[in-house]
Amino acid sequence: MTITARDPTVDPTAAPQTKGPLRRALDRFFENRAARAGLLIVVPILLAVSTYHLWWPFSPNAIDLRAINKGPSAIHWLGSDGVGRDVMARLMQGGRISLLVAVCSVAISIVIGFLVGAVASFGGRLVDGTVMRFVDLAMTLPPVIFLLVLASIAGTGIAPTILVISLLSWPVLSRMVRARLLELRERDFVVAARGMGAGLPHLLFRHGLPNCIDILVVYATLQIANAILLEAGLSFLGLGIAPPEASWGNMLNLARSTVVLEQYPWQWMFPGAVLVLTVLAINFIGDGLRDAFDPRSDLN
Amino acid sequence: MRIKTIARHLAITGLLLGGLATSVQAQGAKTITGGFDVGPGGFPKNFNPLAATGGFTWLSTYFEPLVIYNAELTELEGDLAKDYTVGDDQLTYTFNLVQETWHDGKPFTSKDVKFTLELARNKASGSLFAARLGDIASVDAPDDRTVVVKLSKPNGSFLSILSQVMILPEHALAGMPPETLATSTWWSTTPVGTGPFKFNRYVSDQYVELAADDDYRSGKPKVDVLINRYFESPAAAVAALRAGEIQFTYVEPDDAVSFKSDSNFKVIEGASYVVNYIGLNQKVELFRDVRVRQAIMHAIDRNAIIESLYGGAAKPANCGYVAPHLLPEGLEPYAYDPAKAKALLAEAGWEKINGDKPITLLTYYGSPQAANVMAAIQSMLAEVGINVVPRVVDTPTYNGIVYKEGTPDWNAFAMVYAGLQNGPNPAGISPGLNKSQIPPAGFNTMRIEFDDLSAALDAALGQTDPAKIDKSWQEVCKVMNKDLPWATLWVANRYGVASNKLRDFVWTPAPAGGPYAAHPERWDIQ
Amino acid sequence: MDAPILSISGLRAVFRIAGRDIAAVQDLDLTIGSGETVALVGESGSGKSVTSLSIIGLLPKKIGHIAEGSIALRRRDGTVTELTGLDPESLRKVRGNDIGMVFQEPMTSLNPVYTIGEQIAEPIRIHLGKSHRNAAADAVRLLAQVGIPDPDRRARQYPHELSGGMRQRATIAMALSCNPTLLIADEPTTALDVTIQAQILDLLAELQAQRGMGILFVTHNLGVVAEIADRVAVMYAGRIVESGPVSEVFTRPRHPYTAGLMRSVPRLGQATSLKAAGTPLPTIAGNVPSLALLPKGCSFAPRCAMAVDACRAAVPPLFAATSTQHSRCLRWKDL
Amino acid sequence: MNAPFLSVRNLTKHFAPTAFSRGPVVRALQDISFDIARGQVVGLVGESGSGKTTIGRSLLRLIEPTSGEISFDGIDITKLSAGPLARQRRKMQYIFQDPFASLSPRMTIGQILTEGLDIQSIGNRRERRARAEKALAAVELPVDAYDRYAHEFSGGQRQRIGIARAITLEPEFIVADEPVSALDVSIQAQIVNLLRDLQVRLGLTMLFISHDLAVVEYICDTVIVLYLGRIMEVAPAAALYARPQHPYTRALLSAIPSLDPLVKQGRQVLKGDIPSPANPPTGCVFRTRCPVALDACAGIVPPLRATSDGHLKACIRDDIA
Amino acid sequence: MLVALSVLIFILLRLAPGDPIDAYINPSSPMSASDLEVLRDRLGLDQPLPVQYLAWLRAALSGDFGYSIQRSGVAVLPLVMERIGPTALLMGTGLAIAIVLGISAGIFSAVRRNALPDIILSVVAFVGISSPAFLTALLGLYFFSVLLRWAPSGGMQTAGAPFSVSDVLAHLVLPACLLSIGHAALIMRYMRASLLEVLNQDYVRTARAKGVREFWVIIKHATRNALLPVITLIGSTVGIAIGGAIFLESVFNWPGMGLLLVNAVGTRDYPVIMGATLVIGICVILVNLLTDIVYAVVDPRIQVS
Repeated sequence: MTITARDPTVDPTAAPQTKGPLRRALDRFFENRAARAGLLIVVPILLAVSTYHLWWPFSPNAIDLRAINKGPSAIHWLGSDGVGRDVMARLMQGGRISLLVAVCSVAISIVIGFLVGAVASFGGRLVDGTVMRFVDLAMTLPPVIFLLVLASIAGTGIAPTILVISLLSWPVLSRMVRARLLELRERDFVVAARGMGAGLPHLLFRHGLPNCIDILVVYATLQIANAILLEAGLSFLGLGIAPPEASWGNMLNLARSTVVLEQYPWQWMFPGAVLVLTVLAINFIGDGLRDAFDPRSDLN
Repeated sequence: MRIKTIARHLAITGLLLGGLATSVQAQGAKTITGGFDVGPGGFPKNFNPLAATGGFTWLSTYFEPLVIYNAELTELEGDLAKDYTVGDDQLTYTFNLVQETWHDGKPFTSKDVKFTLELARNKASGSLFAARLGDIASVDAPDDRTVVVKLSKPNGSFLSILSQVMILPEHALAGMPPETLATSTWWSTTPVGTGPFKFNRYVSDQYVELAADDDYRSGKPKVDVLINRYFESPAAAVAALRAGEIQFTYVEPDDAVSFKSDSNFKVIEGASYVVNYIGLNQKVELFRDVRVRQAIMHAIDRNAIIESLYGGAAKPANCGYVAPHLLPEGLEPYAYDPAKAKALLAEAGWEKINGDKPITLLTYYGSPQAANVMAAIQSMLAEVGINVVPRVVDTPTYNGIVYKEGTPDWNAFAMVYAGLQNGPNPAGISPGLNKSQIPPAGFNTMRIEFDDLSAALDAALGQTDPAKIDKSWQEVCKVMNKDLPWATLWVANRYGVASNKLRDFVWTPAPAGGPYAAHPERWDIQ
Repeated sequence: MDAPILSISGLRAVFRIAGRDIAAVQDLDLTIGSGETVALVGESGSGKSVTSLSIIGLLPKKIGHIAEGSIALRRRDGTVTELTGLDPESLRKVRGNDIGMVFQEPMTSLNPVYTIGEQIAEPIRIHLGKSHRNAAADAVRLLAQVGIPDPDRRARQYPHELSGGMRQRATIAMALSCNPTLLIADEPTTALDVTIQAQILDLLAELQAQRGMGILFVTHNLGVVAEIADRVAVMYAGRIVESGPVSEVFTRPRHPYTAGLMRSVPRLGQATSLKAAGTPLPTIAGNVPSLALLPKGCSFAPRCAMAVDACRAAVPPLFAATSTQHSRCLRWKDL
Repeated sequence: MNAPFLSVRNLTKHFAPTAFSRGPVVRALQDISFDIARGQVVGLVGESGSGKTTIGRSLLRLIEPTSGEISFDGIDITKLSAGPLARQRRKMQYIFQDPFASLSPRMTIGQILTEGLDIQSIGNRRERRARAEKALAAVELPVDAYDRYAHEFSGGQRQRIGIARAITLEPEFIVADEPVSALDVSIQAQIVNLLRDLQVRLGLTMLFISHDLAVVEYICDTVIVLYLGRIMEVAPAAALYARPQHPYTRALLSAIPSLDPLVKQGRQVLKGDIPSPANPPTGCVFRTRCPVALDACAGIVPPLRATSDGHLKACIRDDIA
Repeated sequence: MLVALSVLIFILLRLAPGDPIDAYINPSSPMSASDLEVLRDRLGLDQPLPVQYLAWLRAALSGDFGYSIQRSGVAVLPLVMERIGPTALLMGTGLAIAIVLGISAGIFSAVRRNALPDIILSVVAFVGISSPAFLTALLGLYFFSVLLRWAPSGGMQTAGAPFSVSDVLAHLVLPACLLSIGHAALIMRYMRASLLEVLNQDYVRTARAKGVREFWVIIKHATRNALLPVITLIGSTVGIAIGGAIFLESVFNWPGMGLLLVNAVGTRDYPVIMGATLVIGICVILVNLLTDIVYAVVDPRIQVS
């Protein structure tokens, strides 16, 4: 094939627009139907979750012992739970917590993952070997076991959950970053920068970071989806967000009880549906971003 | 290569068919399968009665103690002891033993009892009874059917403790050094008891299977096989029960509700003998003022919680007891009155003491119901201006926090939502309230140092006159009601669900699983 | 005289990119007789590879197709088959059978997970219906024919165990395994070192002498064309701008592009005198145009020193400069 | 004559397997010595695996040599520590082969061109821009390229940007590593002309690396022929093309296809493959493919020695000159 | 590596609040401190940490992993060994189903790229990836066991019945299928992406140029190469699979490593946790080794020694 975008024999003076690689990736992203659908799902959920206190009359922790386990109605749109709390309000608050946990943990694991990967790839063979052994160790530890032990130390609650999830997820990223940077280190334009006397910070932040941005963005979205699932799993095992604080995970935990599963399905079905939908949408977005950042997608 | 794969497929198919064939053959044996170690009374995967802190419902199907509570948990009756007498000095206990043989055919004699009691008192064996049986001065076996136990000082709980000591066969265990008993495989492979069923096998982490002991003294058991299945959670057991795989299990109150309307099942309900309370750490400045404690009592609408979250199946507690014979006249009922609670708090200067800073409400109760209860309490306390934040931890974490030696971080457990056994022996609550029981000595983990309460408890514990004993405990109740060492909440009911196929099935939600006279030999299945 | 091995007329191959149809090749006529080597020469984007993929029907399915034209192939049994519009199954039976194909990158065009022998034997089994064992024996024989020493051992090796030159010999063996009438060699020596390139060129010439097949040799290297080809077609922006016997075209180019190209190629020994004289190397000004933004008229006009207004008005037709040499230049006579 | 501007002595580079992997030692360079005088252009020619790029990168210490000395204007750069090395690097620049890989896709041309000035903290923002624009003009690109991204340019234009980047720092020495081999024929000559023009105008000293002897001819004063990590022959360009002395140089010249279709014969085709640098032949590395090899060639590594008219060759046979 | 793992776990464990003795106390029917002292003494929990660790390490090196604290008379090594089988069975079956389903769906999807079946399969796969394992497990259990009674509600064998293969299989099917969902979806996505990439490779074009049938181009030439990244993925999912198995094992009461560990962590059964983690670590390392071997079998460019 000789007709490819690698062959942009466009006369620059004839082509009026100048788009950076990020802009082009975004353009491609918005052309992706699944990604658009993902955005269409996530944005309203985000909006609702972040503003619900302004327009929804119930508070997530207000109990009403006279109205427990009531099904969806005009007052409680999504019904009420075992102590008469409004499921809608808890769903929104739970979304806040779940998303907060996911976003924070991903942010932390990105910082750790990038720095570890960067140090390993630019730090010389010995550092690389040592760091990667350590990463291997962290990956040998089956995640849920690590998590069980960590969670029982750190306890339950938002901050420990964030800590646990971020500690769990950085090794994968650091491997990806390392692989990318090892490859990047040999790329001509990085060699050129070294040839001009560039030091480690310059290489890392002027070349390393921008060229890892795709990995980071894609990892971030996919990992947010993953972190939501992890939080749910942790809460399910009783190690994540503890009630009465709401999270999608601990709301789903109610389905363990056969009575709730069977007779009060609104208590788990709505959080379940919203969780799956959100994770699905974020996965769509992540996938869309991955395609958008893939230089080969220019071909199609 | 292709022929090899085909051959392999054939082999696998053959294996499957063969497997089917073996499972098709019907089992004529009458079997009851249950989740006997599900719930708070169980202690799954423990086979050593000397190390048991629960699970006696199941252990007593193949082991037996000398004396046992009746199924209503109101009185102790003889089991391996046909009857017993207590000397006037309350120091000498004489047991007359029944005629029984061990499952391996050897006769059961007084030597076994002497052996067991001595083993149970021996720390080296890893026995948890060593300290509790510390008052025993001597054990004598004057003849094969008589055992005489002498105490060094009177102990009103002695028989109650004995009811959990399963008698073990001397002939099987005497040969093993006591130190090795705790790690011996005997318990889970070839234990020998005197109960109506004998140990058949243990399939690791799955179930224990017992077989009828044909020459049991009260008659041959009606079913041939008794199986105890292990479940990770009550919910899993409920699933198995509804799927028809088991005939009995403990269930959470929520689940009990859905079984009540189902004609295939019978719901068994009983008092838990555990009083739930909000423990208020006395090492913390917050709860020194009795008016604060009173305010907490007034702030919580216990009746509403009992009505809605327990479906009415709990009794509000205004002291450590709810049993009528332990309740004195004129107890303050601490009715729900948020206005009064606010007034009391204002009077005590709560704004200054704490204000609306969050206080952790620690608990080891992980059930959905407990979560609801705590949510309700949080909300009700918030109403009067006490900001509590529930924190659920697992049992070891809870104990690790509240028992911690050295200088514990008091703020980590300013408040707890907990429960304590208050029966069938009323002495059960003493270690949680008596100032002599402050850790590391005992488990007065809330560090309650009320002199009048300790005095009342000591008096009741020292009371040897059976006629005055209830009165003494009523006094304890009165002091508790006044001083409010805890904010006492209620004693809830617990539930078991049995299939309607079961006949003459007895189960009681006893603390630690009893033991109680359940008479498994009479259980039957259609 | 027999029909030519390959006869292409009026070929137009179209790619759909960003919603627009772009002709990668148009108005292409080409014939190859038996025992003849025709070189298709041009720079990147000129459409030479698209032409070769069009012949074997391997234009990327989703975006490329042959819009018009005819491609007639004389097969081993002497029958002539029209390849355009042939159903995929019949076309498949032609590929690797009557047409052998050698690609540019011997590393990537061999499957890394199968042995050389297996890959050479595969078309023999498919098209000639030979058994595994016979096909494997044939593969070893073919390896020997393309000058690989110790062919028995090499047949059992994987591509990564061979050097670049050996790999290209192996792909040639693979292309020739069914004794095709036409061999398409798409830049077969571009990825190789010059000393190895010389070996491969010699090998191809030798094999052609033995077997008498037609060769379509696609390349951008004019020196290679001079070495191996009998006739040459020069492509620029999807069209043949000049064609004819190599001896004629190279001694007297009749298109300014060909002439410019010939001048730009460094010739051994000439540069020293240019440098001494302080003269720069001759070049063609400007850049190769994008197929998406072709100028009206002659595509080369913007870079052409000889361009006149008429050049920009319409695409010039092919003029017959001699009985064998054709040029798509209005001013061919002025060259 | 004064001391050479650049002097390479006994340069050796072995790529050893890493601490956490296994594999053979690759002997990329063996005992390489040569000089470049100020203002001179030296061509480095050889086939793949000959070590051309390794030499080019070692000169700028982008690769740490295993042993040997590289003196740059009297300073041995192999012994410089990070700080002085970074300052030294201002004077030496590199031009890469692949115009697509050598420009960061995430930076504008302006960022690419000012990166070196930025690293070396030269000038303020405006001055840097001015220098970058001057460089753009020098490589005959429009000034408005400054805010564009590399992907908008064709291969030839990108190679011009690569050259512009190399000259913004106003270096004294440039390594041009196969700067035209990825380009179309019609563009190659443009770039060679540009490089030659810049070299003359800016008085640059240059090492021009290529696999193609024909491309090297126009721009180089002296040509070094490399084979399997060793120098085969060194000669002034005119002499080398007129009278190649080493059998390998002859074979290389002969293998270049001639444009004249009538001159097909007389070509000398080397037999066999290039041996792996991980396992080079003993003695003369070329002897396995050499048409005139003797038994003695296996015994010793032929020293690089001077013959007539400024020629140096590493071959024991004098009888074939 | 394993020693490092054991040190890490050891330290982590001791950082966690509560020790095995704390796990023994039922807060609602507690024991006296002197009762507990008996147990602490016997377990040597009062010694300094390095001493405890070295004692453990010395014993472990000689093959003695001690006794479970919570289960009287149960040695750790046989206990852990007993659990490997069920976990391997569950995970093996689940992964096998996932691999077969995932790879075939991935191939199908890649070949029919952007056609309706591909879109449907991809959406299904995304839903699979996006569903929490425990939710599918719970719902699966409820529908197939409680409501439909197609499969037993948990455990590995019918209680009291003699061991039979069909019995185990009947218990295995549901959890294995549920386990496979997420993995199948993930493998399918990877396989699809990998195959699409491989289909652009030169050697695929070469195969077509040789006149290989399209079916065999996909199966023989493309799939084997496309499998390479998928093999790596499968290898690295084993750790995750153990994680997923924990949810499934606890929901389905499957007597495997996950269940054992959850219980052991819940009761601070140090010897069991140490033993089980080490065994899992060894398994993960073995699986990685196995992955490398499979990789080398599929890809001749890699040599294993």
